[in-house]
Amino acid sequence: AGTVKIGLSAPITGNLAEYGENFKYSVLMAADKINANGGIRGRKLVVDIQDSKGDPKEAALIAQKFVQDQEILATIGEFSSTSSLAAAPIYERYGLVQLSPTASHPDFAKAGQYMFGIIGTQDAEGPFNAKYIAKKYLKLKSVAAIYVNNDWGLVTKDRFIEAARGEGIKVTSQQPFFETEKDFNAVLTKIRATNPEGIFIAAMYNEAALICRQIKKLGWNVKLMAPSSVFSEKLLEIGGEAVEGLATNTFFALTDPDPKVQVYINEFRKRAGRNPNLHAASAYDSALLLAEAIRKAGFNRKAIRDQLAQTKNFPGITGKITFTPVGDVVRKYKILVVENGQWVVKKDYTQ
Amino acid sequence: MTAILQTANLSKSFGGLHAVEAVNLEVERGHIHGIIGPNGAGKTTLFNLLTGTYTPSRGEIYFNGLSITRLSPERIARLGIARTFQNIKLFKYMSVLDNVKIGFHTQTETSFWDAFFHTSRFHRDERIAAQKGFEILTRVGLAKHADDLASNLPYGTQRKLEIARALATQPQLLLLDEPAAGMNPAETAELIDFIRKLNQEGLTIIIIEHDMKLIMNLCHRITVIHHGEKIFEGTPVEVQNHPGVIEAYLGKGRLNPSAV
Amino acid sequence: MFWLQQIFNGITQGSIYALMAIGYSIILGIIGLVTFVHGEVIMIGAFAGFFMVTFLKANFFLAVLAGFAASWLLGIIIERVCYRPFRSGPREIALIATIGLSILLRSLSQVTFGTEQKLMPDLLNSHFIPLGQIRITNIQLLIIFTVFILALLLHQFFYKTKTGIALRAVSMNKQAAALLGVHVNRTILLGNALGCALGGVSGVLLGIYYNSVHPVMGASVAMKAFTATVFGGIGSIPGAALGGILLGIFENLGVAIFSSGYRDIISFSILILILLIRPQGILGRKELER
Amino acid sequence: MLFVDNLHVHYGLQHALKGISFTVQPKEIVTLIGANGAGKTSIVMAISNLIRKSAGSIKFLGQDITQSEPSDIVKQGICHIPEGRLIFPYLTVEENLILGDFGNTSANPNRLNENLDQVYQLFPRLKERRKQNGGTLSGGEQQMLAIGRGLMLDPKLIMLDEPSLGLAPIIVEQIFELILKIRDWGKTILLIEQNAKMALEIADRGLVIENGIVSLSGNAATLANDPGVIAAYLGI
Amino acid sequence: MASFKQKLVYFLSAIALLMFPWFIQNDYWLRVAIMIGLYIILASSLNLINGYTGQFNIGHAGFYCIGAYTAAILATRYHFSFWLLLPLSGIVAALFSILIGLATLRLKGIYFSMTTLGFSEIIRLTVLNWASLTRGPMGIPGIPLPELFGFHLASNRHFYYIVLALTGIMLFLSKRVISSRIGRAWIAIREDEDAARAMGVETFRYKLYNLIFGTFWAGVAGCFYAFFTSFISADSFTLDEGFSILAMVLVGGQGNLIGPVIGAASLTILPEIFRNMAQLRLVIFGAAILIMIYLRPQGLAGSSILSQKYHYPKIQRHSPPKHQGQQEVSP
Ligand SMILES: Nc1ncnc2c1ncn2[C@@H]1O[C@H](COP(=O)(O)OP(=O)(O)OP(=O)(O)O)[C@@H](O)[C@H]1O
Ligand SMILES: Nc1ncnc2c1ncn2[C@@H]1O[C@H](COP(=O)(O)OP(=O)(O)OP(=O)(O)O)[C@@H](O)[C@H]1O
Ligand SMILES: [Mg+2]
Ligand SMILES: [Mg+2]
Repeated sequence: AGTVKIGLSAPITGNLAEYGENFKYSVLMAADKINANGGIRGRKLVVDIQDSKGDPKEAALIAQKFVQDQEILATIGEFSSTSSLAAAPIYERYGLVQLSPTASHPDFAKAGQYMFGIIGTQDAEGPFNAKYIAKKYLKLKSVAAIYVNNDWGLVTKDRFIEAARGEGIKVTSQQPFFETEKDFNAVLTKIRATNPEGIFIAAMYNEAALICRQIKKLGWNVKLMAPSSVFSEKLLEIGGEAVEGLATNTFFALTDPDPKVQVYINEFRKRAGRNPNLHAASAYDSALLLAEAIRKAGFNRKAIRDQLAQTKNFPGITGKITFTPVGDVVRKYKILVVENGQWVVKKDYTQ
Repeated sequence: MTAILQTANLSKSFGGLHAVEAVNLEVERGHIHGIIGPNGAGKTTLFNLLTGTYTPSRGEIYFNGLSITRLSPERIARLGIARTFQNIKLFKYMSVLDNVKIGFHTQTETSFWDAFFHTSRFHRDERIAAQKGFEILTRVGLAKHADDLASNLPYGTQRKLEIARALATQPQLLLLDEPAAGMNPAETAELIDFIRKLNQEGLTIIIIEHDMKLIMNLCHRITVIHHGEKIFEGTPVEVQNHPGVIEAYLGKGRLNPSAV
Repeated sequence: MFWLQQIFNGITQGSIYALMAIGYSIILGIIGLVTFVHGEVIMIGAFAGFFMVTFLKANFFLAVLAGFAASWLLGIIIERVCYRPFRSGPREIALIATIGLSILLRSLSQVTFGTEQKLMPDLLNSHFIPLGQIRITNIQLLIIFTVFILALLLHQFFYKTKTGIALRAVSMNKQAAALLGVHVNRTILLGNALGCALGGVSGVLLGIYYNSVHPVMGASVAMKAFTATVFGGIGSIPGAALGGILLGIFENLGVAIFSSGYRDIISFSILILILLIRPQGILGRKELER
Repeated sequence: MLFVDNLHVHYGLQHALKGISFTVQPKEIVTLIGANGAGKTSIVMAISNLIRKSAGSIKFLGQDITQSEPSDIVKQGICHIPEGRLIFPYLTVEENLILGDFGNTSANPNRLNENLDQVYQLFPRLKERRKQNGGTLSGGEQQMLAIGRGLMLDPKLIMLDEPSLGLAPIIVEQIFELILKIRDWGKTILLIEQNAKMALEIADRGLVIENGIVSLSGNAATLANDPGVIAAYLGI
Repeated sequence: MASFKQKLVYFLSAIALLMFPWFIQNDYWLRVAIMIGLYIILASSLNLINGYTGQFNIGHAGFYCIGAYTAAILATRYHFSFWLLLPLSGIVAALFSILIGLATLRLKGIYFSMTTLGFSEIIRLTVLNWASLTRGPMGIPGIPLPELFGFHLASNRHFYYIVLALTGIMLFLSKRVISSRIGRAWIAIREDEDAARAMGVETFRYKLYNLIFGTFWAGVAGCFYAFFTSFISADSFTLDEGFSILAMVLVGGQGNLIGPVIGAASLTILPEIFRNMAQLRLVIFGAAILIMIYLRPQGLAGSSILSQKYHYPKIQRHSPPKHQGQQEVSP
């Protein structure tokens, strides 16, 4: 009884391959699960995976390929906001859903009716980080920010800084760095000279771990906080002792007692040989969401989009998902802290 | 007769080495002027100074009475001094004809605009370059090689091509740096005739050469350079009988029958 | 104080650049062209050190040795694949071969080593050595020391030993060297392997200093190696070392004065300025005009 | 001691050597003369295995060296002083000379210094310029350096490709004297010269190369009196 | 003058190229074709510089970037039209090249390459840092569609014809320049700069002209790219982008006009063909580059002249010492 095809556009090779891989495992897992339960309306779900190398130009080309292929009913991707945005005009023009598990750029979902993002935008995360983590949990009076100089890092930092100022926290310094950098000594020495109580690290887990290590090596005792992107086993592994006490937020936790979350975590570990992180979980939910929308709307691109836009309280492993009119999700965050080398959810501070 | 080229106190040093030291040279229009001297005497350096490849440490150079002392090589070439190089410097991967066509660079003026739209100026320039280029090749006997790659020519022929290319710039003064090097006596004899013919057509020539037969046969006057300094100047006969020159340069002639 | 600390950070970072640049400079000299595969050489060296440490529980010196050996071998492969077949042709061909091999090696190691960043254990139990008011770790000192010794040894090698002179001769004129009895193929192989091996060592040091190795770590650092080499002057080992250290210092001062965003802008601008004043790099030889 | 048999060389489509055969006996001076582009340089290059041979074989002292590495050929005792000298421009004069020792297989531990002294004696000019970069020497000085460098090897056979090219008459004279002196030391010499007259004067035998074949060969004195040779190569 | 047979070939390929969008009813392949066109312009313009004057520019992406940002900024903020911006972006890129050229054209070999590389990075990083002008890392979205007589050019077909026309014009003009006095001067500079000067060629001026002409087209390509994708960010103008343009030139064969065309086409299509190889895609792509140069070292379309250069035997005859010393170290 035929197949249902969705596209996945992600950096499978190139510098961002590490992130694309998470997408791939999760989406394929979701497809297997759906197919094990009889597929969608009796049809088997297949995923067409295309590698963008993390290059916006290729993301656009893949978009063209997907929209061209009439069998593809909806797509998941891209990893970075830049690539997602570069592909957006094509998806919009041809009317095909692009659901990004990770693009948190506030402009992304606004780029068109067919653009959806489920990671939650920095418009919501920034204030949470400022109010609950910086002010209430860490009780910071002053904070500095170090951020990766890409669209995501910039927005994340900006939203946080705005909100922190609103909370009456003094911002002592804001310093960018580039994705390929490994040596943060100079920046950190500079930030340190401004003497903040805490530092907000807007970076992916790899770089965040290195930054924490170098902070530690400087012999600097500063309170560490970061956006949800750092939530990963890798951070603990690479950061070691240096990330102890680092506070962040999440809406997905490995310790979540929900059985479907645990099933997912176990299955992911079996396939990938490591624990899933937020990106992976988010990609899994994206696939389930699309499957659900297709099940309800039938095999029509436009209908799928309309159905997706009406999603309300979809029970994902990352929490309940409801799209705003623009196509974003407002997330419910919990505070997450590294304690004794483990990620620990701080119940007391849950919003 | 007037001097076409004059130098006053021309000097060039490299670090501590005085390669050319206070040379006063005067070359008459219409002459073939020889420059000889032991290896490392500074002859090539002198040429490099005259053509602007090196800037002098001291001294002045006048061409047709005008100072050209600090001009760039291309300006000097435009004023009418052409040269060949001791180490052949052809445009290796261009055809023989194209090598000569470059020589017409100064006489043509095709701009981007002309090239884009193939204006009449473009056609005129191309015609000049092709026709005259071919004429020159015919004159030096290279016409049959016109489409060959310059680097595929035998050594001696490459030297001829260098001269042809220099002639294409329509110079008043031609500087030849060891044109006969690597040629056998028969070929050298041919070269002598050719140079003489050029001179008879009105071209002034300065020539550096170690082949005494060529020098003595051709030159009106000869300047002898040693350790960067001019040690003697005179007619071929005077030079051959000057004891200092014999000692520093010509040798006893025992094993050297090619010296006349 | 703040400045001193920044300068010192710069020197440490610069020493690693210096080591990479020395290797790069040897290759540039002997092969006579820019190589694009050096980043992968550095990366493979780093991974060799990493595997040595994680699987065989080796110590620092064994890790460095492993990096040296692995990249040495890779150097031999590179020479066979990218340089030897094209030696008689225009050099751009070899250059494109290095681009191809670089893409191949980088993605192949992503496939085999995994795409994620790996933790390089803290081998040396890093700790501070107080030095007046600035903070220096033992690793920083060790790196500076290693690089210094290597630079010295290499200088001796190139100017005082026959093999060293032969390497320089081959880099100038392969035919003439062959006519004198120098085994050109072997010498080129040796030079390339040596340059690569130094790259491998710097890879291990990078890994230890930053505690991480990654299949895509090479590209950006290789650019630094290239920059430092040109900066210091092609064909000069002390130049490459100096170029690397100055580059490190400029970068750190650039961050200190402006911001991290301007780090490379500052260092590239200084590089271009210096080339305008000294077109042959700081210690580079002036081209003969003959 | 050297046997060249039926040597063929192609440059692309051009058939530059078309079956060259000759021998060189110990301690003789053999000269190759011929017009520009006749193929003289190609012959010695082929012997040194610096260019690919399409056919033919080369034996030296009974050993087949047709396919040996250039560096091994040198170690057998063949020294090739190339046309155009090929000095290492950025090595000092002395370093250039030291490199000449590379192919020297003698076991004498002092040979390097001894040979250096010998070369400096022969060319005091080089001693003066020991520390100067080879590339900054004048043409004549470079030729001296190239010959000196070759002698460092203490070779059995020396192949000189146009050693007088671009040299002052007095130096040419010296170089020819030198060639005789080198022969007197017991070396064998294969000499390529444009200056056929002088070459035939000092040589024992001569070969005339024309368009890639040996058109004439024989006793040097006989060749020097051959009317064809006189007309073509000796000038008027 | 082209022979009749050549003319026929030109004519037929022109027809084929014009009809292409009708044969291929697939917008994806049409987009690939557009990307090929874009890269042909980029690779050919780089080839003008590297292949014809022998300067080794490895930072071409910088000029491409300038063109794209000029177009994007002027179109989104000041509503300049596409047709005006095409030449304007080229001119701005060329102005920058004058700046670079005046400063660095006297540098030789690798040193020149290094400054182009540095320049390319300086441009990209400036774009990232100068947020008030370029929106920094956020990129510039919403670049409007080009208009022609009040009609929006939206479809890939329209862009196909635009890029086809641009490529055609570019190659045509290049060919004309190359086969004129100017082109000969360029080649002479590539072959031997000293000799060129001795022939009265103002080498500095002609190298500058060359750089201006080459980078102008990189700017034009940037403008086209900006309008075509309607969103640009600094990510598209990395050093790697510059290297891959370089790879196209070299794989195709430099120093002739058709080489980069073939290089750009094959290096754009190959990764598309390998799409299904998942993680191995780049491994195979790297291997493919190696194989291509093993099979055709002088480039896929290496000209006869360059192939002779390649088959040149081991010794360069009669090359003077200077050259052995100098040329050894060049990129
Ligand atoms: N660029 C340079 N740097 C240093 N020394 C140089 C340079 N050019 C030439 N010299 C030195 O200047 C002296 C004169 O050299 P030049 O080439 O002018 O000699 P020449 O008279 O042409 O000799 P030959 O007849 O052998 O060609 C030589 O000793 C040479 O070493
Ligand atoms: N690298 C090359 N490529 C193509 N043809 C070549 C090459 N080298 C030599 N030839 C050709 O081979 C022929 C023989 O050249 P060769 O150099 O052996 O002559 P030669 O007798 O040494 O001449 P010369 O007196 O000029 O040194 C010539 O016609 C020459 O053009
Ligand atoms: Mg000279
Ligand atoms: Mg010869």
